[in-house]
Amino acid sequence: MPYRLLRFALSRKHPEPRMFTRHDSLKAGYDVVIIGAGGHGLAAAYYLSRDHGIRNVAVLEKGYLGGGNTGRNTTIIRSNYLTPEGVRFYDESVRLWQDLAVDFDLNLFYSTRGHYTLAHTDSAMRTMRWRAEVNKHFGVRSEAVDAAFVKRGIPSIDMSCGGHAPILGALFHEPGAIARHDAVAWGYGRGADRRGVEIHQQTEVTGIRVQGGRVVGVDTTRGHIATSKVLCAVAGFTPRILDMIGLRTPIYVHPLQAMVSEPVKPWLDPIIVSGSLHVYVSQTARGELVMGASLDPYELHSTRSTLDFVEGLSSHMLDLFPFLGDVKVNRQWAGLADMTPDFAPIMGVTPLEGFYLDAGWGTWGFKATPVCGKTMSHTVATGRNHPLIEGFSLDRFAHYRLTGEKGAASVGH
Amino acid sequence: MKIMVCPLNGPRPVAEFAYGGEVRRGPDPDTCSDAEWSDHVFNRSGSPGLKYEWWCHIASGFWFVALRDTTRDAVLATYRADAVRRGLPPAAEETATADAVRRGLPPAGDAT
Amino acid sequence: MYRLEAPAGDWLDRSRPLRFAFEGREYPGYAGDTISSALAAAGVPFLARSFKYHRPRSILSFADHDSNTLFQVDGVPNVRGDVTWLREGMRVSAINTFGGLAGDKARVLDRFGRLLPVGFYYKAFHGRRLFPRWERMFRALTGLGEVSLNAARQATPKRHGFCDVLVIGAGPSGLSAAMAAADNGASVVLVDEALKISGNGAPPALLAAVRGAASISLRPATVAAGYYADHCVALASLDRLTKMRAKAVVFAGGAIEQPAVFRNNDLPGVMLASGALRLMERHGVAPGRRVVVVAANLEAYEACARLGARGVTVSAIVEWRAAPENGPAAAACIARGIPVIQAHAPYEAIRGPDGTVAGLLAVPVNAAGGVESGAPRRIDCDAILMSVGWAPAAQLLLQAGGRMRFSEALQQFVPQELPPGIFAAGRLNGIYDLESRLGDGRRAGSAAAHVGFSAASRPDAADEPRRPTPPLPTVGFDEELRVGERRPSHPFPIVDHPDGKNFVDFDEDLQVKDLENAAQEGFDSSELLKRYSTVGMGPSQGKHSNMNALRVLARFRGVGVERLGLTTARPMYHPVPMKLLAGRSFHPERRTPIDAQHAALGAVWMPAGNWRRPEYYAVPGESRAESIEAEVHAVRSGVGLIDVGTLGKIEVHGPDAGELLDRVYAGKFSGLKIGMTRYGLMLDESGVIVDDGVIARLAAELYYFTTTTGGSATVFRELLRLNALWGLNCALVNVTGHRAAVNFTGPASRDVLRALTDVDLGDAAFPYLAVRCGDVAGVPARLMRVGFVGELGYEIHVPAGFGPTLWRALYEAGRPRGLRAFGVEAQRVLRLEKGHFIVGQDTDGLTDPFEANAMWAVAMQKPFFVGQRSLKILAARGPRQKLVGVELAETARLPKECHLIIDQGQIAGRITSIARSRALNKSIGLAMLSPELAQVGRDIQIRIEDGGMVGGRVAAAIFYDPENRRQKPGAAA
Amino acid sequence: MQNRGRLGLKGARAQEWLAANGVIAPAAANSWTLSEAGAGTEGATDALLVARLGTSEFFVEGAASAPAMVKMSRLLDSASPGVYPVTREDWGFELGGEQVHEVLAQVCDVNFAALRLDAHPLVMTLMIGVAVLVVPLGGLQYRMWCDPTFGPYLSESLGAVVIECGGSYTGDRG
Repeated sequence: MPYRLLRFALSRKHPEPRMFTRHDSLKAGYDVVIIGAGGHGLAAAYYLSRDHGIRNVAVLEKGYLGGGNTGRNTTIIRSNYLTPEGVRFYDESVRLWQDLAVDFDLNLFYSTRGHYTLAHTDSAMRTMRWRAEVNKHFGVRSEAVDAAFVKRGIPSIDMSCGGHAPILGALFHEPGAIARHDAVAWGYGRGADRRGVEIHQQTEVTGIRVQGGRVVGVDTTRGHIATSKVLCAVAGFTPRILDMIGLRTPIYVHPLQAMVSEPVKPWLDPIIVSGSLHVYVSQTARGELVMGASLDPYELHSTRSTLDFVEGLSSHMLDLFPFLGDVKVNRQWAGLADMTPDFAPIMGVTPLEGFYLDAGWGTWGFKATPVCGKTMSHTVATGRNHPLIEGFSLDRFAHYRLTGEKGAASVGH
Repeated sequence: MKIMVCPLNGPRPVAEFAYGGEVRRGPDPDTCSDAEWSDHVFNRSGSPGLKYEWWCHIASGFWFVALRDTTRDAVLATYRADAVRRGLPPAAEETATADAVRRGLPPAGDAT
Repeated sequence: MYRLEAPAGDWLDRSRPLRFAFEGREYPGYAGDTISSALAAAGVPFLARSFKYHRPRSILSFADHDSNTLFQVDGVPNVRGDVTWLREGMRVSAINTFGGLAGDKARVLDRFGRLLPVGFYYKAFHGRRLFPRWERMFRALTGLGEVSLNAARQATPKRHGFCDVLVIGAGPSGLSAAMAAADNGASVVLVDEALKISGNGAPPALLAAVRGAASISLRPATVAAGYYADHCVALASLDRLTKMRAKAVVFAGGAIEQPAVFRNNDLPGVMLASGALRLMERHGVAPGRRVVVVAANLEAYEACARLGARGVTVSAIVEWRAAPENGPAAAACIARGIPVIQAHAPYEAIRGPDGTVAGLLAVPVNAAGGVESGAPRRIDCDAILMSVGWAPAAQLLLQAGGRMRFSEALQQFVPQELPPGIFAAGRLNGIYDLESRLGDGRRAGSAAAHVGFSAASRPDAADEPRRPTPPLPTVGFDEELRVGERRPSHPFPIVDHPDGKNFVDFDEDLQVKDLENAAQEGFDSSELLKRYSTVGMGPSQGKHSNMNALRVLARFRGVGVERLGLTTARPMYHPVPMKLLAGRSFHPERRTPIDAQHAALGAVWMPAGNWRRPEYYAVPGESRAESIEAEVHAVRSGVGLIDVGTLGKIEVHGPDAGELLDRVYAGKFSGLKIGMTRYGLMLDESGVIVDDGVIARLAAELYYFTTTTGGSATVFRELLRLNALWGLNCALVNVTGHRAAVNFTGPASRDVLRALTDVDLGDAAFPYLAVRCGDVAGVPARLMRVGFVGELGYEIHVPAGFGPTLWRALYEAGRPRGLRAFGVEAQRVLRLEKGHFIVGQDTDGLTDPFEANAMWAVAMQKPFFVGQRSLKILAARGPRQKLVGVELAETARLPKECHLIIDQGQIAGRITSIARSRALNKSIGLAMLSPELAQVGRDIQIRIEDGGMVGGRVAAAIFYDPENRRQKPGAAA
Repeated sequence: MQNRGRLGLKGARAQEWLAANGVIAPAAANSWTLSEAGAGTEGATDALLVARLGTSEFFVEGAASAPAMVKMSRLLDSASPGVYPVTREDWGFELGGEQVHEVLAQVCDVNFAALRLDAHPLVMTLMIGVAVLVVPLGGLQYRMWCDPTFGPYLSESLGAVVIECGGSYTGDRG
């Protein structure tokens, strides 16, 4: 047992201070207002206050801290993307992830488990090779591996998938990891809070005031705030905010569902993804299997659960792991995903001066949390896009310069 | 599972249907600017609300239009496809309802 | 705990003794026992270790509502012992122990409790180097049961079900609701999670009537696991899942008894009174010989009466309240001489030498319910039954969109607003006395019977636009009527203790101070508290912990419970095995009409969507590469035959057929001569290539065309949509599955074919790219003279039923000329030699016709086609990549598809197709290359797996027969 | 159902064309009739089953030898404007008996038991992932068709369910 735990034993009173100060009222103005107290918004606040000395910041959250997609995703972290801009960006994120717990002095259970993206067809195998080659070019540890390698790595898997979709090989991504998602928001929140950032929960933005083509303020359910810089980090709800300033984007919203099993003794070490079977699964430190599939098939702005989701996902899980029939599904849930036409985010400056966007996160926003905080805080502080996010700017669509991640489209969350 | 009512086949689970996205009218390609066109091609009205959408009953290949509240996942009305050409009423519940009641639905015309 | 003499135990069949093993030791039981009841009867002191501290645990709810009684049974993890029938020879063991239940090494953790407060694991172990080591330890400690990795796949008969009214819960209100619904002409399904329906105190006559009613299907051992849209409820029984679609649903799931929170309230022997009664009355197991009842409601006294009736003595009642109801039940207890210690709260359960409860310390409480500083009284006992309050089983109601509010009078959440077709009855509604529950059930049942599906789902109503029916008024019972004299739930059944171990959540080992500490750290909303402390996240999903946790949080915040609200309720109500959810798991597979012939020829299959196609045909004595090469050679030198039946095949009829094709394909087809074919390229609105195929004009108003295998369904569906949108005068028919198709190709193909058809195959009569109709081998066929593989050849399409006949005839006729059936691999090589790209392999999700050098297939001058406007923009933007041919000098190391082309250390492109060409005696490929490098003759470097570089040269994309001589008149072997 | 001939047609004037060939098509969309037009030497078994798919498409099945079938198949290829032939090589099944609704409940989410048979409904739906055409003949008897390339999968899968429900499966009957 580490000594630091002794303090709990030695003090009758719980020795931990509040992680987040409660603020009874909003100030009249802030240098920066961040909409959304999820991982991304809080990370931006954290780096703004830590690296850019901007501490007069308000983070506004209509629900509770980390209650959106940060608390609803399946916590997979990887950088095995297809395009140079994607690989560089996510690789930086993975690098940041690895020191985060120490930065925060908070255990995020960041656990490097290795990540297999299974290929069941030769065309999928081709895509895996493509991703592996691009990854290696940028120094990211990924390999296109054959069936024998997969079997060695996951001995319990049914290589024939019930005879329906034999596994030909995979993209093996060694740095693939999982983390305790809620703790990420708490860590960034606490860090920002300690540096003077105000986090206001139960505070919904109702309007954004614009004068002479630039942002001048934000209206909320708790009153008006003057500010010249607004960062919108509300994946799943982005269009609702953009409607307030009449900014059009390609973002559309579909639900993404997931489910979790009862805890069982750990038997699955790596993270498994199958594009053809629409499955991704990992086993948490609590022993639960966290499972996800592909997006819901149509637009919806509600986090209701569906039965056909758990039916289909269970069926495909048993194709991969036939012995799980008696393992029980404990809970299912859903989040709302900002989707874009090229499966890449939309980040940075916008036509409206002082309004910055961190959106279009599809189903892969969690893994980008640290690098988004880094790059968006830089962008907000300087008013110019951080080099790492150049490829993700909103104007790429008007210029028909979409990113190539579309090629890697599968459920590789 | 969610029930979708097909004007041809009646009520069926939504899994029997393919979603075709929002009914959108683009600018005139011959006269519009590049900017207007790329806006049409890529941008979407992503906010929740009442939307006219294309839906296809897979087994019969029958396309129709549904007016759906994308917040509650509630289908308020369905129309045969040629209603799109005849001009759909503004996607507000009241007008849609009133209008469709007045017109009744377009006569049967097998979209397939 | 011990077994009562016969006849006690309504469910037991004492004539059928069973034996089973627990933790390696044999025990007796009876048919009609559950695992838990048999263990309890056998006097096994404790059954499990807790999740975090590994404290000994035993039965709490005896209702599958807590995780104290999860077992490993015959290799199956996390089996719910309370509700699993005992079977002869069952091998049962405790879960999550280290060295067995008794000697569990991890029990030491209980002593370190103070070191391990809420969220302790966030506070340490995260040194970058240290974490992996700690993690290994954590992963060893976590989890419950063990999965047996060799268990076989089990398919279950999942089904759909339909009824007018679904009633969930077969207690008094549920039974009367079902009866009332049936009396009103509804077909009713009544489910209850209990293994047997015993009525839970309902009049026997009612139960009998329900059993006798023809229109009521009564289903015990069936869990309503989740509510889904439009009244679809997942019903999980032992062997199957039923997806029940009801027109109305009555929730009568009752209330879940809540524990009192005091030090050591988790000791074996401390139980919920309702659980003890179930155990006693159903299985003849007495909770103890000296029972103390902790009381805060009338049910406590009713429980004493029922215990007495079975000869179990209650040695004392510790009554929390100063002024309890004076009902007949209370009077009866006093009459029987049971001492009632009023205004006392349980302070601590005393642990006996065997680890089970040996006594209770009770402390006086003041009127406000606060603990007085008086000396605690010790009462010796071997069982403590808690009867202090209830929480509604409202999870499904909430999933259905019902809204609850907290009733101060009841100290319970009650329905406030219910969606259409949703009803609540009985204790879930806050109604506790029997007569009112029966009445409430009747009310809900008859109301439910009168709900049809809303107009929304009547087919004949499809044409009327529909409005959502407004929510029904809230439940028709006013507060006082609901409650009457009763106060079923204590407002704060929680007693602090300096040494803690007063558990709020038994699944997660959470004590009062854990929740207070979490709140103090800032997690002071119900959702944040749940996420930080994990309260309610265990296998029982907070059924016993959420309510008390809310009370603790409310006290901490100094607000009322109503201010906090419930956390979101999600399926499953009880966890459901994946085998039930998966059911039979069907996987649709398609077979071309000629599938059997391929199998007979030794086809090695590869998946293509849900089709299977021959990758190549294995010939004894040949390697894969040799077979493929031989197949290629046959086509180049003689004749080959391939099944192309997986291609999409579509007909478009009518005056506007050509117009439709002009709009959906980039080329021009309205002007296509009858009897001719033309390659067609399909773009999306953004100008990206999405599909291609060959369009044949069979008559003035009839076109027949193919799509890619993968695109057939989506392309056809999109054409239907566009046709519906544009309202052109033409009709589309998808004949993909109704027609067989083969490509019969090679220099000898024409000679061979002549013998089989009366169609004039002469160049004049049947030129390249022409289409003809006629009989082939006596089969009505469409013949298209195409050149995909670069040889003289005919694509022959016939009605599916004739596929095998056609194949056999062509195969036999071709043999003398060296015919081989060829597969997908050979075809890839052949078309690559010809420089034909494959959509989706040589192009990606962003490739436009400029980049693919396919502008020859685009008729920009047409008034309109899908993607045209974007092409104008793309022309100005210029290509971002170019599809080029590549030749490799070296033959030793052949790069693979998707290996990268590197220029000055940067990624400059990738190989999209590659093969060794015997015909050309070199390695050739296609590549997507950055435009500045895309000049014929330019040297390029390709990086292969091992990082080594292979040199290549950009070449014209057509490698084989660039002048297309093979298709010119006179060309033939 | 080897001995059965099938043909399909669609288009604005398809119904007229059928009438001109002595076949009375059902009036309502998604319904079916038995037309005596086919009645020949073998009597009523020769009756043509005429199904109306949607509004303007028709599917006809009858004994391959039925004069009307022979005649129509010949004429259809050279059909008049507004009448478009549809190749029908469907895989056909018959499903019937006490347990038929149990079997259907396991493979399809349409509540067949609740259909109003007097209206002669025709159901186009998905059955274990495959588009099917279902005609309830009444008396717990169903006839259905699917794309022939899905035939082997559908008949084998249904066969397995039928057998588990205590029925018998007579193999492929495309």
